[in-house]
Amino acid sequence: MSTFIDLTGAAAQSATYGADEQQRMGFFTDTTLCIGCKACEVACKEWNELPEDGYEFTGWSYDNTRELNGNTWRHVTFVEQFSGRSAGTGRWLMESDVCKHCTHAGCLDVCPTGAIMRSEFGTVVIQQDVCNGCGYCIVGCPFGVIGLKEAEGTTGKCTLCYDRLKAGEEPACAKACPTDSIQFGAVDELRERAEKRLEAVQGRFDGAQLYGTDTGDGVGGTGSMFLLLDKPEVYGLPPDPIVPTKDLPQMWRAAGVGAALLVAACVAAAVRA
Amino acid sequence: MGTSFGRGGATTFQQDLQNADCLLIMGSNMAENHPVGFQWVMEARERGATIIHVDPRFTRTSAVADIHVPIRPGSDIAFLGGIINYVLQNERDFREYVVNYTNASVLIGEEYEDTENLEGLFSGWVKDRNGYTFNSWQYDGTNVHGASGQRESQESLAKYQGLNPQEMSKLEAGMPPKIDRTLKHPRCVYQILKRHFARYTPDMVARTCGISEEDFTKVAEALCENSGRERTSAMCYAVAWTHHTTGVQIIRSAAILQLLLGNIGRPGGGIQALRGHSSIQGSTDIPTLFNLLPGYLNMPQAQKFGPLAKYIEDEGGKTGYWGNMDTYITSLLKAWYGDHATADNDFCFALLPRLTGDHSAYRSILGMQDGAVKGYFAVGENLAVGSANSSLHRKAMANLDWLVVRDFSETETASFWYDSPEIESGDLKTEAIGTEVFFMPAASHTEKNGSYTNTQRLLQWHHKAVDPQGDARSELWFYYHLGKRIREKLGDDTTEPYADAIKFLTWDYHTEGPLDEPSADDVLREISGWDAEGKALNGYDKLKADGSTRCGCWIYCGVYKDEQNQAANRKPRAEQNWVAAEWGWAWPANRHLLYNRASADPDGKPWSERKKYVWWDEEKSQWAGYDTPDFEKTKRPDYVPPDGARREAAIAGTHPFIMQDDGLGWLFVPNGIVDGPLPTHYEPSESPIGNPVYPQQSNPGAQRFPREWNPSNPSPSESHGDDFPFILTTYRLTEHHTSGAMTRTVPQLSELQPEMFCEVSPELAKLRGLEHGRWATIVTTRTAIEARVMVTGRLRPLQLNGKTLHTVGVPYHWGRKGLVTGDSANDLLPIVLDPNVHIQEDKASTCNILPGRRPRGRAFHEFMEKVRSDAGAEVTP
Amino acid sequence: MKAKPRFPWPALRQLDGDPLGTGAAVQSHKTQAWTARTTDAKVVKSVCPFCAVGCGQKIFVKDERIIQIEGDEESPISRGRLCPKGAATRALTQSPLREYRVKYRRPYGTAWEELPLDRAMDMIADRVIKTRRETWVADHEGKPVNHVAGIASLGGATLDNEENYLMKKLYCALGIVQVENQARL
Amino acid sequence: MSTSAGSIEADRYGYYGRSPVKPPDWSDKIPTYIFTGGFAGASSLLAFPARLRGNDALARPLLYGAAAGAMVSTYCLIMDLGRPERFMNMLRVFKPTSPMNMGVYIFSVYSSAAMLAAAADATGVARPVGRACEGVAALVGPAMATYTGVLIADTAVPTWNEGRVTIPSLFAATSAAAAGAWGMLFAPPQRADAARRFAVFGAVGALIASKRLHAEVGPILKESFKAKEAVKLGRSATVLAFSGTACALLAKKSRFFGVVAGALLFTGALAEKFSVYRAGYISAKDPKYAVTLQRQRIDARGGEPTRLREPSHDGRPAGSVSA
Repeated sequence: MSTFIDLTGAAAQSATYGADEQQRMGFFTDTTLCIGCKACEVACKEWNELPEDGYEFTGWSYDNTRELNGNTWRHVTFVEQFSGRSAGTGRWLMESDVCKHCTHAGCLDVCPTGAIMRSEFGTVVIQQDVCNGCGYCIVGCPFGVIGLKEAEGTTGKCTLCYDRLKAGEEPACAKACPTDSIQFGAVDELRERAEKRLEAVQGRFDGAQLYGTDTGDGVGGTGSMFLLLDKPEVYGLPPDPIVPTKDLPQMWRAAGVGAALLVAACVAAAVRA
Repeated sequence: MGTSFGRGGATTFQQDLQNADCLLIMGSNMAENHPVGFQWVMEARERGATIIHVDPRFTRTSAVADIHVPIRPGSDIAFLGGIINYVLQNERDFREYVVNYTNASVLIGEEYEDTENLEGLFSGWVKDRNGYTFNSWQYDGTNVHGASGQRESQESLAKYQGLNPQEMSKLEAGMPPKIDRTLKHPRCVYQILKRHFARYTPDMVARTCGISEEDFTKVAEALCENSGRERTSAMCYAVAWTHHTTGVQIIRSAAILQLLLGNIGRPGGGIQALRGHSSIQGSTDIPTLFNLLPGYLNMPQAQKFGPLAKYIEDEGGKTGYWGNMDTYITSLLKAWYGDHATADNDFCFALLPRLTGDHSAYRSILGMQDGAVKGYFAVGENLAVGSANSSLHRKAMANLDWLVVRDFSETETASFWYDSPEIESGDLKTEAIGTEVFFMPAASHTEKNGSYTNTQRLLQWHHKAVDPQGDARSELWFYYHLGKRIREKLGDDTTEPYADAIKFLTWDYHTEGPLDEPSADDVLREISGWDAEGKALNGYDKLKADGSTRCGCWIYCGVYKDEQNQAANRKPRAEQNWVAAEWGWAWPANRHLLYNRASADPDGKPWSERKKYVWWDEEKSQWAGYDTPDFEKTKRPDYVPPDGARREAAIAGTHPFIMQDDGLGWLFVPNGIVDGPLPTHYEPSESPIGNPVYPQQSNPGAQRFPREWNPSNPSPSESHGDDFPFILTTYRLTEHHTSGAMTRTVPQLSELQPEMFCEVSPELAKLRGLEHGRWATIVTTRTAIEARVMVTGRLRPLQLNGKTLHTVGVPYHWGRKGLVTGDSANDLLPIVLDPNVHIQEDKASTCNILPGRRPRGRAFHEFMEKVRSDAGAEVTP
Repeated sequence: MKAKPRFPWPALRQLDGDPLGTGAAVQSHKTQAWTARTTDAKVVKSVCPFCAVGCGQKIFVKDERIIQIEGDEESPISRGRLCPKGAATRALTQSPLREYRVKYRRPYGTAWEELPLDRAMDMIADRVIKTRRETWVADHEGKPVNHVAGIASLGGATLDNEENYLMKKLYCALGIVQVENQARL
Repeated sequence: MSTSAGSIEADRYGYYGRSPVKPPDWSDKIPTYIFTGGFAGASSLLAFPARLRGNDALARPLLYGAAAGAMVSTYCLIMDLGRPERFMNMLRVFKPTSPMNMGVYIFSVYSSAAMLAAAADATGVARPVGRACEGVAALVGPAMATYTGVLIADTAVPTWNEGRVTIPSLFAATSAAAAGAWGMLFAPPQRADAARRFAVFGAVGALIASKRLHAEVGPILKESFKAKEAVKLGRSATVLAFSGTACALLAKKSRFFGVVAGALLFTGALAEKFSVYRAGYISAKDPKYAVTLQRQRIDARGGEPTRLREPSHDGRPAGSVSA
């Protein structure tokens, strides 16, 4: 089983590029620096030429985008924590969410067409010219990141600006971020930076914790890491994500059992007659 | 700021905020409205600075600040006055700085009487003229000229009211005659300040601002601890200080505090005015403002009609850089009238139109209402949404003969005649509106060359990327060709009044491209100026009063230095220090941190290694440092002006504020501010409470226009005073820009904030039965608007003297055009203005709020009639 | 991109070291050739048109059309960063609601009409001359004034310095004194 | 506080009632496919011994049923795509990690075989090929009936993922029930014994599997079957299975009961599959499932996340999975 897992990891997948393989790149989104301006959302839409997602007032604090989906690849969450707190202790948390570019990416594993690929940068990219919109990746993602692009009939999510990376540019969101809450870089280096940052802000911010930096977690760590100020679920993030294919062998075995039972039932039904 | 320091611009630059040890952001929601500038605040925070946000609402700025203090809208002076008092009572001022660089030691004349003695008024109040005379506020033994720096903010009203017709005589040799450097004399500014602010105790502040004493003390302590020789604190403000009837005085309070703490002219210090439009600083430097000529020269007044020499004498100083007024105005007139302007004809000075009073924007609109204004240009401005009491604006526009609207898309201003709340309610009828409307599509900044002056006085050139499409044209094109056409049409017709003013005008910029676009580069070169040989001038010290130099705006002189467009300088940041002198060009003379002589001690040495910036280099016998010194380069620190010294020669080597007559930072402003030499807390024009500090309720000098369509909400003392029990405050959101004309037309921004909403506390929601996500109607005597309800703990009810006060917050970005639409918050506001700068009070007025949507059509008209008659607010014409 | 020959069927390419079909093998030709659209575009240096922070912008132009606007990393003020409005600058200049033709509403009219630009300029010049003449104030309380009482203008804070300069200069020459902008709103 | 209570503050299950995982963006064509595909596969399987025994009266309806199921499946599978014209991209790669990719290969082989078999039988053309196809279809049929269980289990949808052991068997059982029911509907009762037994095995198996599934997913996710949108389907499935089984026991002689039983069991199987589908949808839509499940999981491990590989004893640190 471990061999199987190893083959589906980012390192093995990027290694398929041979000499073209690049350092694995990712994001570190430090919410202690986020001012909720949504520049990332707009810069992303501008670069990736994504349409608006509807003009609807949600009342979810200042979040009118609701979620990451096919046409929104950066999404700023707003969490107000005032009720039941004394004056001066209320908090307004903001976090720019994005595709996690998992080490073990559920969407990539389950994509039936090869539209989703691991790039030479270790990122996970949906090829729009290949995707047939089967929608399997939407449920294959343990973070609920992917959505359908209605107009195109394909699915969409952050590509970590694959085209920009190829041209030596940083992703549009990280470039635009006014306060450097979104940091772009090599994943290993970002992970280190995140650990250091957590150390530095302990005591300064209540509830500071890292998310996605643990390479042993259910997705093998993520390419997009976060410094959060509360439990992940508060920001709409899964507290314990697991790549669904973790248990794929078990599932196929179960299917084998089911098929065997079916054959047995058939034989029993036929033989007794 | 002009009155305190000498120039009407931010004293520092955004990148330098990173060097601050403490940052007070007040009157600004910087993270939301200047997010990219805010990176320097975050830099400072990460370097250990304390970030304080004082704001009625908990905003995205508060979310990342170390301390948030939710004061009551309109209580800013009480808060800052409290800190001033804290500094003075505890002697926490930077004494060496205060004694040497400010007018703390100057004695004021014996006639001066403070608000302490006159129940909230100063001496010199003339009741029947609603204004002050300045005589009693003067330095003992002389008068100082008030014409310092940002002249837009000065004198105007007092002048128009005829209260101070005679200019004060000028300070001799730059030195106030009577000073007490021990600061003990009861009539010295320091002691006057101490007495004036003694009333602003922590307890008084707490009761006036609705905050706790602890919060107040925390802020005061943080500022004091982080100021002095080794440390500096900076302040950032924006329109939430200016949008008050006491706007100028709020900024004055900040200036006083920063001078006392020794934070002006030093790295990591200063006051950063955060301006809201790409070139709002530029549009006051080269003013599209009624009372100014380029470079803060006053427009000539009819009352003071006379030859150029008289203008120069009236408007210029004898000492300081305003002493060179003759060179500034002469060069301007030469730039405008060219060879027609000669010494013999007073350089065509007589061709300039004269002012007869206040011709500010709201006056023009009232003039429109009265039928006096017949033609109107709205250029990149959407007054039908963006101006206070925009309903009055729309109704007034229906009285025009013609209206020209220049914008990217059809704004609410362009469409007022067929789509407006007034059309909907039947108050206006399309067929009955006689206004002829020209909508002229405008070119965007990507479609033209030109420069913007940003919030730190930095001119940056933007290059044209593509040609405008269709009929879209730049303003440069429009005004150039309009001028040409008018000239052609007039021909040699001499019956036209003042035809020479048009005919003599230098109006011959070369044009380029298929559209005949005038060269912006040409225009910039004229702004910067050239000498008798036609060579570009390198700085305003080269200007001459004999007519040999031409310069369209003296403070911009040198922006075309060495025949190069300096605004287009773009040396990458990595190749220079944080001041970045070779990126764009900062006025004046490419100085980035103003008054930076003050970053060194009186002897010219840095106050400390940590706060080193500009210092005296004895070896080279000149000032050196990281920035261009804001001082004569070779003037020694021990320079003492000789008797009879004039112009800059009259400024001592220890006086950093070179635009002032005396070279000092003014804690006390003896001349130039119409509503008092010191800031005083007055309640907003509409307030649900009585003034807790003085018997005088609101700013006595505020400009009020009680008339039809501009009624006031009754105040608590009047009958129906409880009809409007809540405080109304308006603001912007990151996702939109002002009236929304540039953002509600953009899908990617419209989706981020798609609907007009109002913010209320859970307590107010409960009190009024408002449900989160549903609708509410906000009512004033002007009108009522509807908005989605956002119930949020970010707003808190205030406790004042046992009374609970609620605030209703409304962003003002919506209107009836665009991809997303909604009611306009500005419809709710009255026109009531600061007397110095004629800016309206947007940030604190009163309102009522009801659950549900507003009535429609005729029912709405009747609803409002009832509101007004109930409130007794029917103002007959 | 390297010109290594590839099997046309990705499943066959999988045999070349990508057994699970999650990496190089599944790349389409389009993806292989995919790179930033700005790489061969002309770059024009600019400044953000929204607030007064003065962020540096780079405008990318291809075939006389703006294809992207983003921050200029060389700017000492903005360091390449932009806020949401600044990031939407291209969308602003290419807004679906942008107008490219003059629109004219005659007095008491109920609808917009078309009007050629040249004709509009001519009409506006006529209106200015007429109103100037009609509302000319020669003196006030015995002092010469020489200004126009009946024309006012609002605008400038979003314009270039050069434009403000021409506006102020022309208005002064015409005697129009009621000139204001957003700086005081 | 929840948003509905009139406050802005996010509720205790995460973010304004939004789940951290997304429910499928599929139309009902997909659960229909799961049903028709399984039905077809099991039919092909059942047809095979019938054919061997010369029971053409049972084999032929099953053969045609399977072909019809394959056709409906083809339609559902392709037309639910965002870009149906790109269906063939499913075959551009061979991805063992993608049950859908594997499934499409399975389905392609199966549906071709099933349709060819029926065509050959109906037209009499290339009969030996047809017979071979019948064999292939019977061989692949069980995979058709069960791989869809893997397909939905291999997702982040909590109820499906947690029910991964049982769902394939449940799908096998409901497929058997449907195939058997089909035989009862269209074969004469005296020739439909095998079908009847197959249907009863299936229905009873489904009842058992369903019970097991509820236990497997645990107490929280069990609630997803009781949510409004799923509960009626689940109850109907149970009632239909019971009554269908009862009828089937009476159907040995009675054509009437055979038809009734067939109809009940066929519908029951359909309802059972839709109930699993709906429960999964709900478990992904409502944040309480994913959040509570994961929070309990993580809390039970003392704050540690679930590991792809538990720390080994040879000293290799956890998470040394090639990251």
